[in-house]
Amino acid sequence: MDNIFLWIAITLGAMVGLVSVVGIVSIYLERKISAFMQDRLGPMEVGFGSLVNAIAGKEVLREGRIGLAQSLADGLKLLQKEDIIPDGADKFLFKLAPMIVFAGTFSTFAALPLAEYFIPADVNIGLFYILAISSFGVSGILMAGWSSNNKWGLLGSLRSTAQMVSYEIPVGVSLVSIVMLTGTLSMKGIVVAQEGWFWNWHLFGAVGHHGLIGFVLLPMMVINFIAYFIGSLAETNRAPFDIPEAESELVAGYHTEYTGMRFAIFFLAEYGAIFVGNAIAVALFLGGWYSGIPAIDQANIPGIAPLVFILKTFVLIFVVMWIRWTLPRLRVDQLMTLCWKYLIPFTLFTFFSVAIYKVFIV
Amino acid sequence: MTPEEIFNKLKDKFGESKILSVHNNESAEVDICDPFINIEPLAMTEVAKFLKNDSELAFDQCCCISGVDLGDDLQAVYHLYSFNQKHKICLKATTNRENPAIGTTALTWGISGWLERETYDMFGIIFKNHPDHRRILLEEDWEGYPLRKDYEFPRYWRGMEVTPEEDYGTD
Amino acid sequence: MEQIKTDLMTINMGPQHPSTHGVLRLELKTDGEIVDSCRPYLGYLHRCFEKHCESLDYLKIVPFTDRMDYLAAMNNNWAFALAVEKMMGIEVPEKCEYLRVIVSELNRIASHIIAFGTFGLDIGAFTPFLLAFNQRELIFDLLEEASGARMLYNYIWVGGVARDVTSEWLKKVKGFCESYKPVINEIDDLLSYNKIFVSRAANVGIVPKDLAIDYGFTGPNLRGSGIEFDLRKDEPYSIYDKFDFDVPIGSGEEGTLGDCWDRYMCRIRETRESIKIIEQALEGISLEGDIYEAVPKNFNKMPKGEVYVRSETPRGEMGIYIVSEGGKAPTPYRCKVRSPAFCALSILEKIAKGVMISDIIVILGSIDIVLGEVDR
Amino acid sequence: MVIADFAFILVAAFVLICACVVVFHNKIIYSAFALLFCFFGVAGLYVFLNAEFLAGTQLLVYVGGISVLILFGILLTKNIEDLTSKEVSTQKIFGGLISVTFLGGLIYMVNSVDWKVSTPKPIENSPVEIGKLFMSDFLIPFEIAGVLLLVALIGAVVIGRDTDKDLEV
Repeated sequence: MDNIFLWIAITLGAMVGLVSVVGIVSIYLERKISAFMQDRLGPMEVGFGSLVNAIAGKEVLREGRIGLAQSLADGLKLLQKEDIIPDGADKFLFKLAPMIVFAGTFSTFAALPLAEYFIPADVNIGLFYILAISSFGVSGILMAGWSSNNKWGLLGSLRSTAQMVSYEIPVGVSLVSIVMLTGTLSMKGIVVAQEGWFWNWHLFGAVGHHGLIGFVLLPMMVINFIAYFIGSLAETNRAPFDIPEAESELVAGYHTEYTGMRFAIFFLAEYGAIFVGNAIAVALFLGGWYSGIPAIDQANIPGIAPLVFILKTFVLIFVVMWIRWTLPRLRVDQLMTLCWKYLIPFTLFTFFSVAIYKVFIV
Repeated sequence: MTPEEIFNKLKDKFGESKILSVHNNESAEVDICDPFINIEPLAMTEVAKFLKNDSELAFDQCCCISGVDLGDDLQAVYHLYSFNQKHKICLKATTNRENPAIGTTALTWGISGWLERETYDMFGIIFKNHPDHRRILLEEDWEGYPLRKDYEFPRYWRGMEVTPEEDYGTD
Repeated sequence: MEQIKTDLMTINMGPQHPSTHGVLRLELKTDGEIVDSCRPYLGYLHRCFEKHCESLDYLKIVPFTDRMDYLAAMNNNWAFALAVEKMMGIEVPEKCEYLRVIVSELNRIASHIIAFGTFGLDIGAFTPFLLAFNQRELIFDLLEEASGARMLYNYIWVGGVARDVTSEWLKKVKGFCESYKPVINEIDDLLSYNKIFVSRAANVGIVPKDLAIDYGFTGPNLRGSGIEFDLRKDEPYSIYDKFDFDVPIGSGEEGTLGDCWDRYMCRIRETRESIKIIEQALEGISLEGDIYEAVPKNFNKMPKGEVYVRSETPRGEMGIYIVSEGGKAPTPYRCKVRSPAFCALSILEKIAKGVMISDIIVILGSIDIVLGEVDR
Repeated sequence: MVIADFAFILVAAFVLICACVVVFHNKIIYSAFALLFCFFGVAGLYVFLNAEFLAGTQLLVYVGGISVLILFGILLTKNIEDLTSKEVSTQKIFGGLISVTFLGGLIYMVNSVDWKVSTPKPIENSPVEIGKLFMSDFLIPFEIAGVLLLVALIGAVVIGRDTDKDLEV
């Protein structure tokens, strides 16, 4: 019994660590990447040394000239900020909302297959679990928007919910194609099916399952991957689908009234959700922890599998940021048009194609 | 068209009681002045409509409406321009200080709505039949009309001190 | 089928809102995301410019005009200077005219950079905004070298300009012209023809020709509606008749004539024309001569009378109406400013019905208001 | 097994509390959110029944879909801050009597039925089994449910088009 509690504690601790590290690294990357794209410098002052000095009350020197500790310092700053709850807000729900949003993201980390023996909870319906639990966070966003008693917040949360509920469909359907191909909902099972050379990845069709004939599915899978990627951008409220928090329209959407640590938790949840969204794409389409070259996977270098997985995820996260700093924002009706008139028909088409392939060709 | 032609055309249409006089550089008592036509204030509405709709005049844009405090009287100065005919004219409507009223042109030119509101805000000239006659730059409950020459800046407004004591009454 | 009845929601946009470009308050009545009516409330930045003018010397008003349209201070200075010069019949030395053209066209570019940069920002494109701002910094460096200030210049005086420039400065301006051209092409690639951007800006906030004239649109807004009218071309003041440049007008090439995209594109194209003018002015200018030659020592010779002078600022036609009592009074009896942004903003009430909340922001961005000038 | 029992009691208590809030809370928005958590807890109960797939479906459909739609509807009504359910609970005594009678009946039924206890055999791949059942034994109910949803979908589209102009298109 002690063992179970210990195991739970360790797992939870590791997950909290992973979420925080992912959040901090993503925020740092976002700043640096946007800075380089926009001909700016980004954070340049706060290094770890100067952060330690600042906390210890010593003289702060300009060390660490690439600003590595900037996100950490920002976190500390947000912790110290005044925690404001608006007068007309519903205090209980206002406090509850960030926790629910964070819980929705945090729980999904449990089923991420970082490596073959490094999955916090390898449930046999892993993929389904992630999809289901991430829909829980939507209610937190609604709660935040309503309880802050701010019309911009309410509008933001309504937009956000409509968007997430709609985009769950193309995301779900595009993932079902993969499930149909592999015949399992287990994240581990799906990744294992892509072992070997990189052309076994689901992005390139079903070569890993059925040999050369699997290439027939290449266009379907590419469409699926793009649909999933766009859908996950929308589900995580990222540009060009960041209309729920469109700062030029809704001030900050559902977290307009939040300050300090509560705001930081929303932020962390958002970056966590981005990581999860792209991690699913990596696991399902891009071979998960397999590097794509059998020799490397079989060399048994310790830690290489999670590293490969996280690297691939961050490559996708880079693309997400690249898109954010390049494209303008869609309008809310255009967003719905994109979902219902383009993504859903396309994913349904690929879904049927895969079904036909599965029944008649193989 | 020259100001005289416009003046004659207007006079033919509305009569001398409404179109009072025309001034140009030569006939003016001042050193420098754009040509302008004096209009009876309450006739502004119909004159404006005619100026816009007549095909020869076709003054389709009202550039500017400025109020002027003449001492005994208040005046609204209209600068009009025609994109069609590429000519311009200045109209002046003078009204008394106690009961300032001018016919609105807001139904003729869209922009007049706001320009007249501004003139009302600053000079207290009432524009008859204006569809949305409110203050525009100042608060709705502001007292007095600041651009009149006899305006005194208030010491307090809604309990807030808006003029420091040392400045009050000195200038 | 029986109509489903819905209530309207009132939303206050502003005075503190990221996209009202200052302190403007819009009272929106919306049915969900669809705007039913929009009522602007102005005056948060009202600083009694016209009242102050009545107690200030003509030369002392010039720095006040900086603060109206703080994004195009040079053009405002010039507008006021033109009015007083016309009143006093001052002939400005040719060198000063050239300098005025150069600095105000530079300022026009800087102002348009803000206009289309923040317009992109309103739609969510952050990067083009910052790329354009790099160029604005270069312009600021140039104008700082000429006038000593970065934003509020007080440079164009009645009868002349405040400081002389060097030939090095002219070379730097030339260098800027060269560096600006590729940047505007880049912004075209990144923003103007971007599919999402076009879908957000085209067919939104359509202002047809007659409505544009009726609601006092001037400058790029008017030209965006397809009317070829530019005071620099149609009523040339100063030495604008010496220059060869085009007047870009909206054509509805991505949507309908007079939509937000047309107004945006007019500004982009206008900066190219400004570069053309600057390059011609750089060739024509000679650095010999005194810049203070025509600056009046005092205003005792001010005639009695009134003038209304229009000039083309980046936001449109700025009209200055001055009434003077004559020589004994060194201050204007009345000074009225016809503010282009004030007039253009009045159309918002008219075209806001039926658009979405996001479109209100796009429309507001496309008519390019500066609240300092709207409220004065 | 103690931990599992303990966890079961926790989850069950959570569901009961949430259900009580749904019924008794004055503010309708609280009731709606409590309903959401109630669904969430029920999903947890499914997990104890070894029905993970059903739990996931419960989350996806009820928590992510239906409760959110209910919330949506409530949030879009006017003056929701003042909206209470007080005015509808007028017949407290009568309603209470019905509830108590119903509860008594349930308790009697639970005690009187001779429950068969069987050891559950864990199903290795429940989605596959469920899918097979859908496509064989329960095909007709499954299809009928599908048709019903399609009808509802079309109905929603018809209601959603509010103007006559749209109908002509």
